[in-house]
Amino acid sequence: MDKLVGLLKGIFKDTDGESLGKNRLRVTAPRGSVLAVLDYLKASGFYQLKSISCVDWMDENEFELVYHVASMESPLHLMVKTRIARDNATFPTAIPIFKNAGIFEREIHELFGVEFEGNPDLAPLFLENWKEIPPFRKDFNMREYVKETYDSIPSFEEYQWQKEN
Amino acid sequence: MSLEMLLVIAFGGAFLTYLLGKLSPVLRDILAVLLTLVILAIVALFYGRTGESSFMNFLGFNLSLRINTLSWLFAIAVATLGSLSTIFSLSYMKGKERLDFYYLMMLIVNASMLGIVFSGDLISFYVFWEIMSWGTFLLISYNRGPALAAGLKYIVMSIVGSTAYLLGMFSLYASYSTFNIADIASRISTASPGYLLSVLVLFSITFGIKNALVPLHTWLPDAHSEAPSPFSAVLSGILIKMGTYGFVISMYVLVGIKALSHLGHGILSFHFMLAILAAVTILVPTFIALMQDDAKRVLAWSSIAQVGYIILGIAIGTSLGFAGGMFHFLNHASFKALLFMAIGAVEYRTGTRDLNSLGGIIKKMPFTFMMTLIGALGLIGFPLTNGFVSKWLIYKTLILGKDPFLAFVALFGTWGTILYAYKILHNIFMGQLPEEYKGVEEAPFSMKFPMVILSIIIILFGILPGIPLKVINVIGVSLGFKSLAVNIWGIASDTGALNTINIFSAILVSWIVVWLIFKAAPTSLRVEQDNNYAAGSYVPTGRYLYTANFYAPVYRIIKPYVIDVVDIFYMALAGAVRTLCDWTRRMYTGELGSYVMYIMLFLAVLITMRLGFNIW
Amino acid sequence: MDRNNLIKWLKEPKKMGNKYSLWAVYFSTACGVIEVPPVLTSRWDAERFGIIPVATPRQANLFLITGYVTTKTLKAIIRTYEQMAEPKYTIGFGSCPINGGMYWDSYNTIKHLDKYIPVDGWIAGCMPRPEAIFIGVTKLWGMIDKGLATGYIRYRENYDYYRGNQEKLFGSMEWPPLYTLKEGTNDG
Amino acid sequence: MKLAEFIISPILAFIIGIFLMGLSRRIMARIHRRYGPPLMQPVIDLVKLFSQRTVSHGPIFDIGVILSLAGTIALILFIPFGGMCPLEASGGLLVILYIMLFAPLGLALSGGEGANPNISIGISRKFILSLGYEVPFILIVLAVMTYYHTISAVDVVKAQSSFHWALFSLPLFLPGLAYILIIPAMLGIRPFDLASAPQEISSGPMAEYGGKYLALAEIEHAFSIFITIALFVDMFLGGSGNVVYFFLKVLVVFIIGLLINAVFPRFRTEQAVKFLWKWPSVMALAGLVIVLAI
Repeated sequence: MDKLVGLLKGIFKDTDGESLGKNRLRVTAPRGSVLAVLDYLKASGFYQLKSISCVDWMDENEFELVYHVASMESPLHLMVKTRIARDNATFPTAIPIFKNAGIFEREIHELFGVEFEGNPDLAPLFLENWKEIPPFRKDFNMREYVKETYDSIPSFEEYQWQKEN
Repeated sequence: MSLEMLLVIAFGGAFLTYLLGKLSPVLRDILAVLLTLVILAIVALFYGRTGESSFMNFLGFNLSLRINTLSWLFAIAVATLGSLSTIFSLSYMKGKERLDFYYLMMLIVNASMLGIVFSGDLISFYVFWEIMSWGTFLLISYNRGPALAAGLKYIVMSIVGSTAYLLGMFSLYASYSTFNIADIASRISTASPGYLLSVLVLFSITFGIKNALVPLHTWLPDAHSEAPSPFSAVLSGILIKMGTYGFVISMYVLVGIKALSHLGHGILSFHFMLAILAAVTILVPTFIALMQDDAKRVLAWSSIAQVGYIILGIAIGTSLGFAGGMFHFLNHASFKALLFMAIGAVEYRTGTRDLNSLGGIIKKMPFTFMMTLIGALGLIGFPLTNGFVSKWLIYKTLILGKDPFLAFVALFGTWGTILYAYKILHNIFMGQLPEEYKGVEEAPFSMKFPMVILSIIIILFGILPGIPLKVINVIGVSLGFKSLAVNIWGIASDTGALNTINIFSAILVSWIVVWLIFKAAPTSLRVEQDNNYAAGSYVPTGRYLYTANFYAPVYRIIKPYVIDVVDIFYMALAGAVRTLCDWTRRMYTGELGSYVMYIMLFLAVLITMRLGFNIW
Repeated sequence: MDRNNLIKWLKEPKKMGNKYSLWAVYFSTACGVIEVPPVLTSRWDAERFGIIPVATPRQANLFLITGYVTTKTLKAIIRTYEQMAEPKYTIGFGSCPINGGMYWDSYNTIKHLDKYIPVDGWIAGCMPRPEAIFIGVTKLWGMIDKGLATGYIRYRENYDYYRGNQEKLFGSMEWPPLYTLKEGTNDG
Repeated sequence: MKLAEFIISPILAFIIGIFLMGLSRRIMARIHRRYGPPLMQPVIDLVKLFSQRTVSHGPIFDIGVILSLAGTIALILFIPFGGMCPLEASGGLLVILYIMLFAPLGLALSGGEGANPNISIGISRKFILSLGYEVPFILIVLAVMTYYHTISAVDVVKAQSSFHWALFSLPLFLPGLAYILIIPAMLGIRPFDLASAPQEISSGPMAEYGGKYLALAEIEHAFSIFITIALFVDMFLGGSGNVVYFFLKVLVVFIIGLLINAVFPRFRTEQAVKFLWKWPSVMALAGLVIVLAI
């Protein structure tokens, strides 16, 4: 584990690794070298991209993208983390390295609004007729939205009452 | 009106049409239709006439024309289909090139078919036969491109057949020193069975090729699918039946039923072998047809299979079987022509006949659908269509003749027929209408009219089969078969009678009962095709279609077994011949020196042989 | 149960037929679907009351919505409901379709199913036990008997209300209206 | 008297078919250790279905389903049934073979207009399955017709009078067994319910049916249960001159078929066809060969 961290540190500048207990490893990389790190990890046996997740650090005005990488052969679970700017968030796509990255990126695009450059299909996945800011951003006011969208629709009784008057 | 006049009108009119076409296309169309209608009327008036007249003395041979009920039956089919397909051509061929030539060839082929059925001797039969073959060749290759290859395949096989015919004809002449069919027939009963067999085999090759009997069928699928649709209707409907006519002439008129029954016995007899060939012709092409994706190719293979039924009925040689075979020839002429025309109409409107890309056309062409449905039902042999009666006759004679295996093949072939007939119906007309066919219109009147006539024939003969069966019974009796107890509604007999009126009324009454129940229930709401169950999701119109590979599981099962081995063999043979010829051609180098060398070598060989082996 | 009451059969065959032959299409939206198979199979055997699961909404007359409904599934639910043959009955199953349940403030879960399609009966609980389904069905029988299970008529007569609510949520709908809309539709 | 047969025999057939449908659900439930629906349940379902207001996809959608049921009702008139055979002299078993086509073809046409891929797949499977079971079925019918040297069903029944049942004669024993094997395939029930598999293709040809369409299809199914088994009884168990006696024979055969039906899972299409072309066909073929040899 430490050897891998050392290797990564040696190859990529500003990359940091930290063990999070047994078999879990966190690699922090700057924006520019994430894809290179993923590429390197894939070449060294971590060929499975399990998921991509995103964290909204609103106070620091940053998104954190987390790539979960694993291998069938080793028990190691890697998280490659990077921070990107929150305003007009863009990030290059990981499809050239991991083909299955597309669907994760699509989801993050829908829920956080991160634009993945080079992903051919960023159409909405879960949401219907969405007009607000992406719902997983911390500045999205859920209660307000629910009140506006769902609670504003009159119930049948209200409708009948309105019709009668 | 004499027969000579009829043929003069038919041939002369054809050339007149060609010449008129140079003046005005409209007049040409009118004349072509009128001509075929006049011929139809004349032939219809010939009903019941018998007679023979010589019309020409050619190199000392007396050429004659002859009419009896048998030739009348074929002639009326030729004339009907000829006029209907000419009418169908009017809009189908509109705007295509070389139309004068097309009409000329159509009319010539029709005229020559009339000539074949009316000819009273083998020479005029041969002449008309060749006119027909070459006319057909020109028409098949009308579209050029792959059609030319198909036509070439056809004409090569035809020439093989003609050669066999010539051999048979001259051998008959050598024995009886006459070409007249009736004269030969009266004298042939004394001939030895071996001689008869050889003549019959030679004729069977000729007529088998024209009739597309396995293993002589390989020209047909290409030719039928490449020819223009109206001509496909003629080709499949009546032209290949000239082979059937030939079989009847050679088996029952020339040789005669008595002599035929002495040709071998049991399984090794001539007609049993022919029946087995016919059974193979039913079985294999049916399943090849199932696997085709081109509508006309399906129909082409289906033609081969249906011809199998006709030959099976005729070959088995009982009066029931003969009636069934002859009736099936009439029926096949009607429903296959109808199907080819309907497919032609669809192709005319949509521009394609690929079963995998069409769908839902019923919403735009309901009339054509009804016609295709009737044609397909006839093809299946659905009760109340004419195909049912003829197939019933054939099955019955096979079962009662203790040939259950042939009956099994015939019945099983019918089930294969259901599958591909439904495939045509479903993949063209049913399912969702794709976006690109939204603007398709119904077929024009000149296409509808012939289809209506043919569908009326199918239904009429299905409900009242006695009409044609009576004529066929007369033919059968004149050829020496036992007379059948024909009624207007079918056949009466002690081992299971047929009564189409009963079937018709039973189905009609139960239809009315069910329809009343249906009407009594709440009226249903008519919905558009996109209002369809799709597990809750909405699928845009035309995007929810399943036609490709329609019978995929059965394809997977039968694919390894159903291969057109014969065609592969012929193509390999043709390839081998071509290689051989190519190789031979290398000798012709074009240099004087090598030719001189060949001469010297040849001389050297001669001298060596003379000296070394002392041969001469 | 008055299933063997011959006089009633002769009097009101339609009502009795609809009562004792509820063919269910159950919409497996969430956890509630776990409760349905035991009801339909050997343990609770709903077939003895004439309830069988069917494959398509065309054949069904009972619509079980088992669990929370997101906007995306709502579209499918409306589609399925509109494709069912009339008369048709809807049962909302579990607390989520009633008022959102534990998803009361979710951004993507609709809170009140009956604003979009008419619901004839509710089975409350998170999750209700299979027995509760039978109680619900018995209640539905009572409603059919008294002529109160008229959700489909409500849907037809107030189609502009329901369609308006649906369009408020989805923007424009892909498929045309099932019934003709009356004038003054509140199209969102 | 003859006229009465035309009315009585379809009605009796309907009652027996509906009863057998209810019975099959009941017996199936008992095998599953369930209580099961009442025997009247199919009737209740029919009452409900006829009262429903459903959708239509076009004229052929209606005509097809009517044609399917009308053909089946007409078929009843050709089958000797408890001393009745209203249309005995109208083509015999060959006509029966052909009129059996009405039902699948009508359903297929109707479903085709329904324009649903599930329907198309279902129809395709149904036709493939019919291609599968027709091989043994034709062989069986041919064996019977060849053995009794007639194509009339009434004559076949007559030839078996006074307990000369074909099933227990040497040549027709194997074809009889083969017929029992193909009964589920002819009825489209398990293990051959691949055409209307509700879990895979949303009940196949019936996917767009609701209300009266489904009701007609159910009635058709009830009739075809009766017809399939009545044919067996006529061809192999000597038919009967008595309706009650005939019904008892039908019941016995039906319950045997049902026990097969209740415990088997579903075949895949190719497996079904291969099975049908293997065991029942070989048995029927052997029977036919024996018949020819005798």
